[in-house]
Amino acid sequence: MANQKVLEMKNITKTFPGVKALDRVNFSLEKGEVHALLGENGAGKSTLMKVLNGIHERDEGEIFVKGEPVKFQNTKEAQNAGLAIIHQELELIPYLNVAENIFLGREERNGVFINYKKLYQKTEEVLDLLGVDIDPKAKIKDLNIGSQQMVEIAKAVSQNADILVMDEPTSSLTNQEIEILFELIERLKEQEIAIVYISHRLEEVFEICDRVTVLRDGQFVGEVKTSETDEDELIKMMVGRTIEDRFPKMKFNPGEEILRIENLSVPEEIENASFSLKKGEILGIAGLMGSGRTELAKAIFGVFKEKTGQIFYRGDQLKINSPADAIDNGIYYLSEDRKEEGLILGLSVADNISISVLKTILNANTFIDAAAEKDLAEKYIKDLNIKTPSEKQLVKNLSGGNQQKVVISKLLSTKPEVVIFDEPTRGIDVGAKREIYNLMQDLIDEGVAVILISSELPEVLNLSNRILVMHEKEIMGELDAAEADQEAIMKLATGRRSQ
Amino acid sequence: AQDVKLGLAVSTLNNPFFVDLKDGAESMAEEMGVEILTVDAQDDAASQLSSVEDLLIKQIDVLIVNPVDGNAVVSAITAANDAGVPVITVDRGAEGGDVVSHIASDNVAGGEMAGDFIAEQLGEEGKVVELQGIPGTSAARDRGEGFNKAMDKYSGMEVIARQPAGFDRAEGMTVMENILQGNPEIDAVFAHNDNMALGAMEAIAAAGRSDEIMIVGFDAIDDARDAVAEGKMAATVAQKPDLMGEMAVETAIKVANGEEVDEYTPVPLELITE
Amino acid sequence: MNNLSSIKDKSFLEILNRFKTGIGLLALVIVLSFMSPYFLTVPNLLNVVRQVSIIAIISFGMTMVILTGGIDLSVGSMLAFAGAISAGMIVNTGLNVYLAILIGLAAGTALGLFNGLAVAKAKLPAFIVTLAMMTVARGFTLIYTNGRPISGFDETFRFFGAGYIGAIPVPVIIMFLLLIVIYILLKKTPLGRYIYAIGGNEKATKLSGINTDKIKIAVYALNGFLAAVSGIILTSRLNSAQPMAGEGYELDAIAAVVLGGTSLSGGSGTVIGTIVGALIIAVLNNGLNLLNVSSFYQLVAKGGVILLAVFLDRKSQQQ
Amino acid sequence: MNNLSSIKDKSFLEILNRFKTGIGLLALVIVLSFMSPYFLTVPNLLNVVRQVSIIAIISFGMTMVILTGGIDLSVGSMLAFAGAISAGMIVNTGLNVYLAILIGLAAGTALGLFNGLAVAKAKLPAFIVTLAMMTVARGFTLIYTNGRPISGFDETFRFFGAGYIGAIPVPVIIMFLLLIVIYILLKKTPLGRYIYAIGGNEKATKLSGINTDKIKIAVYALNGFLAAVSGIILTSRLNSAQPMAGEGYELDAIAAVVLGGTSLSGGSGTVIGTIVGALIIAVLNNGLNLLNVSSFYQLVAKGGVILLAVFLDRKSQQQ
Ligand SMILES: Nc1ncnc2c1ncn2[C@@H]1O[C@H](COP(=O)(O)OP(=O)(O)OP(=O)(O)O)[C@@H](O)[C@H]1O
Ligand SMILES: Nc1ncnc2c1ncn2[C@@H]1O[C@H](COP(=O)(O)OP(=O)(O)OP(=O)(O)O)[C@@H](O)[C@H]1O
Ligand SMILES: [Mg+2]
Ligand SMILES: [Mg+2]
Repeated sequence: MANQKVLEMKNITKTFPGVKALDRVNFSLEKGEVHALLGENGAGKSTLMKVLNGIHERDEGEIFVKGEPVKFQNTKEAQNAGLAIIHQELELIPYLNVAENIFLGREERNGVFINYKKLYQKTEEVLDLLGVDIDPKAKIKDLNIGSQQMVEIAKAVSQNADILVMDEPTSSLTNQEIEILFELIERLKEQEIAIVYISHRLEEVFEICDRVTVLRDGQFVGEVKTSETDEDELIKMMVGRTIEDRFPKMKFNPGEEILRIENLSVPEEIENASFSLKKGEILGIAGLMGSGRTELAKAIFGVFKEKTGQIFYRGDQLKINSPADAIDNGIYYLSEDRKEEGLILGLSVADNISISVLKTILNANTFIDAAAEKDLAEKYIKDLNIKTPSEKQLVKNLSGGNQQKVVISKLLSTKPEVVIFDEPTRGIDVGAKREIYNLMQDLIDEGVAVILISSELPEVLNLSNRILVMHEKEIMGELDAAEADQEAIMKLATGRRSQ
Repeated sequence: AQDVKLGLAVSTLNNPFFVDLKDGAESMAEEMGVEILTVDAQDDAASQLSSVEDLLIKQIDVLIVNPVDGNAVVSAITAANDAGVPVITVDRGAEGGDVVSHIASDNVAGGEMAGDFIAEQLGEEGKVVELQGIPGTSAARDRGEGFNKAMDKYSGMEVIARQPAGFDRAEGMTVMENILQGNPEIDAVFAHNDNMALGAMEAIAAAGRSDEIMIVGFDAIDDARDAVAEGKMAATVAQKPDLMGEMAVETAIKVANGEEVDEYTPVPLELITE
Repeated sequence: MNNLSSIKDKSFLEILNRFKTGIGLLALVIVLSFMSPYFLTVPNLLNVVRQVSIIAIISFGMTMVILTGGIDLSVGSMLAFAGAISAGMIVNTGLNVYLAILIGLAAGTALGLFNGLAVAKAKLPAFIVTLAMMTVARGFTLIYTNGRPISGFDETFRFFGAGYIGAIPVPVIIMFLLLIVIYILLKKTPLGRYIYAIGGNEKATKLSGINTDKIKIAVYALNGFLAAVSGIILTSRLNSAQPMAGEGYELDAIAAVVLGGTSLSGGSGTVIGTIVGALIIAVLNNGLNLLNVSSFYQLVAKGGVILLAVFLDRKSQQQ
Repeated sequence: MNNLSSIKDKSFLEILNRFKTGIGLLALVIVLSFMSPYFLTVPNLLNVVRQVSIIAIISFGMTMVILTGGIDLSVGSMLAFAGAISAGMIVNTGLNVYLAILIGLAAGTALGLFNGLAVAKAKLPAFIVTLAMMTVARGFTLIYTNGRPISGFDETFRFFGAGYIGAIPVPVIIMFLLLIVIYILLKKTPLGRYIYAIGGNEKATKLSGINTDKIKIAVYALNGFLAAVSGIILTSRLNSAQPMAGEGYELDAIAAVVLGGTSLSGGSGTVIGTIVGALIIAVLNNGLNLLNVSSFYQLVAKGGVILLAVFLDRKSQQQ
């Protein structure tokens, strides 16, 4: 089965206004292989795959699918040629249900009608294959982002394509779900399906990929076999330098208590949550998907109207009725869903970064100080290494990872005292992850208190000094990070209470 | 009458009445060999002012205006006065400005004429429905005023429902259908225009109450004349819009040639009953 | 989390919600029943459904257009145009009634098709395209009729607007048939799903390999067709094609759609909601007439009640 | 990738695009200049800008409302209401002119405020809320005026609509001042930025700590205020408060906004675009009158040209 090229892309060039996203890139894919496509945020990975699928038109270059030269004008043509893609930014229809989304455009028919019985049956089959428990009749808008990602995966898998592109499929999944996905990938490989796998999690690459192609700044850097390389080499290819450890050794310096939650409940979301948070510490919150971590954070942030219990802030009871109240008091929440809750996609990078602090950069108390706003944006573009042609670029034109950095910049610009990070490194490259970890260190050094919600257990374990574990809307227990391990967390996360 | 250029500003052409007025004016202009520029305000006073301004830019010799509203038109007339263009008003009068001649029939009198006719036919005793035009328009106001003036004269006459139906045939039908549901006893309907009357006529016919209820309209459009001739409607008040248009153009040409004209030329009203 | 009990709760709530969509209408009906003895009678109720049919048929098409995230301001003008064309064919040209109706329907569909092409292919904003069509089609109608009504039809033609089958007025029957067809179209066919999908996320729909342009074109054309159906019924009912017929109906139709719970940004809503919305407007007009509310106060009452109805509906849906 | 030359290309293109927003207007002006000798004259151009001022002022407010993702159908009625109140205060009550104007402005603002509260706080759809306000405010106006125009003002009041400062009509000056204020508001102040943000993504804006409700309320209230300004100018210009004034202006205003490139779903657009849009409509009306196109054909021409203008604009912007 080796050496049968199902896909070959040669000298692909693609320019967007102000950005050369791809510069003479080569890529090839063999039957039955899983081929990783790596690179920093904005390196051009998604663009290359969009060119392949006929979503973007290439400026130059050639594409051969199974030896035939192709130029797909739209996704339909690509689909017909046996290509399927899992999009990095979820592309689902909010008001249609899971089954309708998965088979959109490929419905089972009964004459002119949709054969719903068969549609649901086939949906069950695909979902079973993925081993997930999602109701085929649930509307997408009612699913959390992890489940939405599974639907997106199911949608691509159900096409029975020969070439399957997975653009960061695991960024919103839990470990458990990732395992299921990997088993599936193994099975697909056996069926001689070729897979392009894009991810920022290098350990995944080593677990399932055969070969790796690395891009940097839109250019082809190299192609290696996974068996003949290691993490350090890949990182070097990606970022052009070596990065020491994945996780920095965090230095905690817990000071006085800044935030205390007592018996916080939100109907149907959170039950009786209590904990306390000190300045200069990082409190990790672990739990399975749907355990209520996001809801707990949002409850503190003033998103829910109905809630009971108390929040004490700097020793006094504080009423937080809206995000504005929270932010005014120095509490900021970074949403896990950057597209829906983080960014204003149609506005520029600068507009997004400054929105929470506009009132502090005024001239004559009335007008936005354009120079100050530009400085602010440029500071974070530099500090966080955001890849954008200028601060005026619209956020919707940035790569996924760089969009995430914009949201983080917005948060930092408010100089908060309590920061709640919800999946902060989702879709972020190794280099940038390290930058964010360093940034957390800087924050706690300045006495900021940090809450870290993450589905990547190593992240929670390595970065926090204390860990709360949630299960079914409740806090099950607290662990000392130094003594905890994945097993201890999983025990609590699956509902076995600590003594 | 060489090289005379007339401007005609009509209130609306969405109503056959004013289409007749325009047609009368235009055919007379053609007959007399003068140029006439017509603009339509679509029943918007501000739009009428703008279009009169546009006409003045084109250096017309006389302005014939059929005001959307008697008060609001004063600005347009003043603008014409300032440009040295004499003004003639048709159908509706103006409350100010220099107007050399006014050609019209009286809407209030027409409403009264219809009311008197109904009272007479019913022996000064009966229950009447009034279908009103678009609230706030001068035609609705004046015709309603005249009609109610007539009703007040007879102690036996009772207006049991007054409802707006937008000068529109479909709405006239709908509103009449609803009124029929709520009023088992109706002797006559007066509508502020024929369109509503004709709509009401269809509703009444569909309800099988044509024999009990007499219908009187206003404007004497072709459909209404036919209905009267067939006995489906009792009467309609004719204002002879085409005649008004013709007379306006005749007068305008006289003005342009420096001849004397009458300050007010009444166009007789006529109640068409068969 | 996705356990069964929560799913059951979910769908129970949904059923409750669906029931609640009509709560504004229900409240209105109850209040009017107390206020006027004539309101809750069979003849009056038949009267109301007959009156609602014209606007309802347009608003079915409008529902689909709005579901795709579009809008159509030209329905009233397309209605008048189709009515005038059919009437002209019968009265002036002496054409066979059924042929004349077909030509009227084709005329409406053609105008709608043009809207669709301009929106989908030329990528112009639907608001502007249909606003332009609103004036253009009105202009065509006025030119064709020379601003005068066309009247005088035989019984064959009058059947569609003024006839009965049993005790039921023909327009009501046509409306119900169309309601069922469009309900099924939206719920059970791929086209229907794509209409929702486009309004929900057009990009994603396109990425799923669906020819979104074709669907949008079909929806606008269908809307033109439905406006034409309405126009022909109205012409038949009035026994006259009015050049200014249907003026302002676009607002009534959009109001019916939005009152019925369809979001103006597209992607969610039902045609059942729309008929409820159309009924609210029709019942309100009927009630105000029955109560003989005077003209100026009628406007205030109408606005106030519509606001109240939508308020009740939305409140009850937030459980 | 981040090289300088590409950035320069970008902003050059942007400038070109900004220039191109007026290409439809430009084309129209050029064509009309050739077709009518009266068109490109100073009196006529002054005439056009004076005519545009009423709609333009409303459409500035409408731009803001639409930028937040809303809509306001009640502008025409609010305009009439404010005009009538001011006129009534002067003529019937004999109040000081400036005080009367203030009361009129307050009345318009209050109606707008109600719209804002219903949209932001009660979370009702803007379309329905403002449709209701459209009929309610019209009803109020008719009740207040008893359906009759209010006339007879002194020179002080007439100055605002019919006066001149130098050679420039006062309404034009007011329009330009408001244009500048709103341009700056949208471009340079936090409120302006929040208006765009809400239209772009309301949820994200709220989570960024912004009180989105307050901003929406402010925008609708401001819109009511601007409608009132327009209403007072119109009343002064016509020397009469018309109870039916401003009917249908909502469509003209929305058309100006959309022609000017603002998206009806909110989040992007400019008030400069809006004035260009309003000018396209005004120039078109003026040109058709100057060319003496007959009334029915005018409708066809108007629709056709608007379609063409927006087509040219969008094409040129797709470079
Ligand atoms: N539609 C667009 N318009 C303008 N620029 C774009 C567009 N799409 C992508 N780009 C730019 O092209 C470059 C490559 O983006 P791409 O999304 O391919 O990155 P990526 O490698 O997938 O990054 P990530 O890991 O963050 O997803 C980036 O600089 C991005 O800003
Ligand atoms: N808009 C919504 N409507 C109905 N249910 C929702 C909605 N959003 C989330 N949920 C449900 O609420 C529950 C908790 O949400 P969520 O998954 O965000 O919690 P979490 O603990 O933060 O998990 P994670 O962050 O790992 O995804 C889930 O069952 C989810 O399906
Ligand atoms: Mg990417
Ligand atoms: Mg979460």
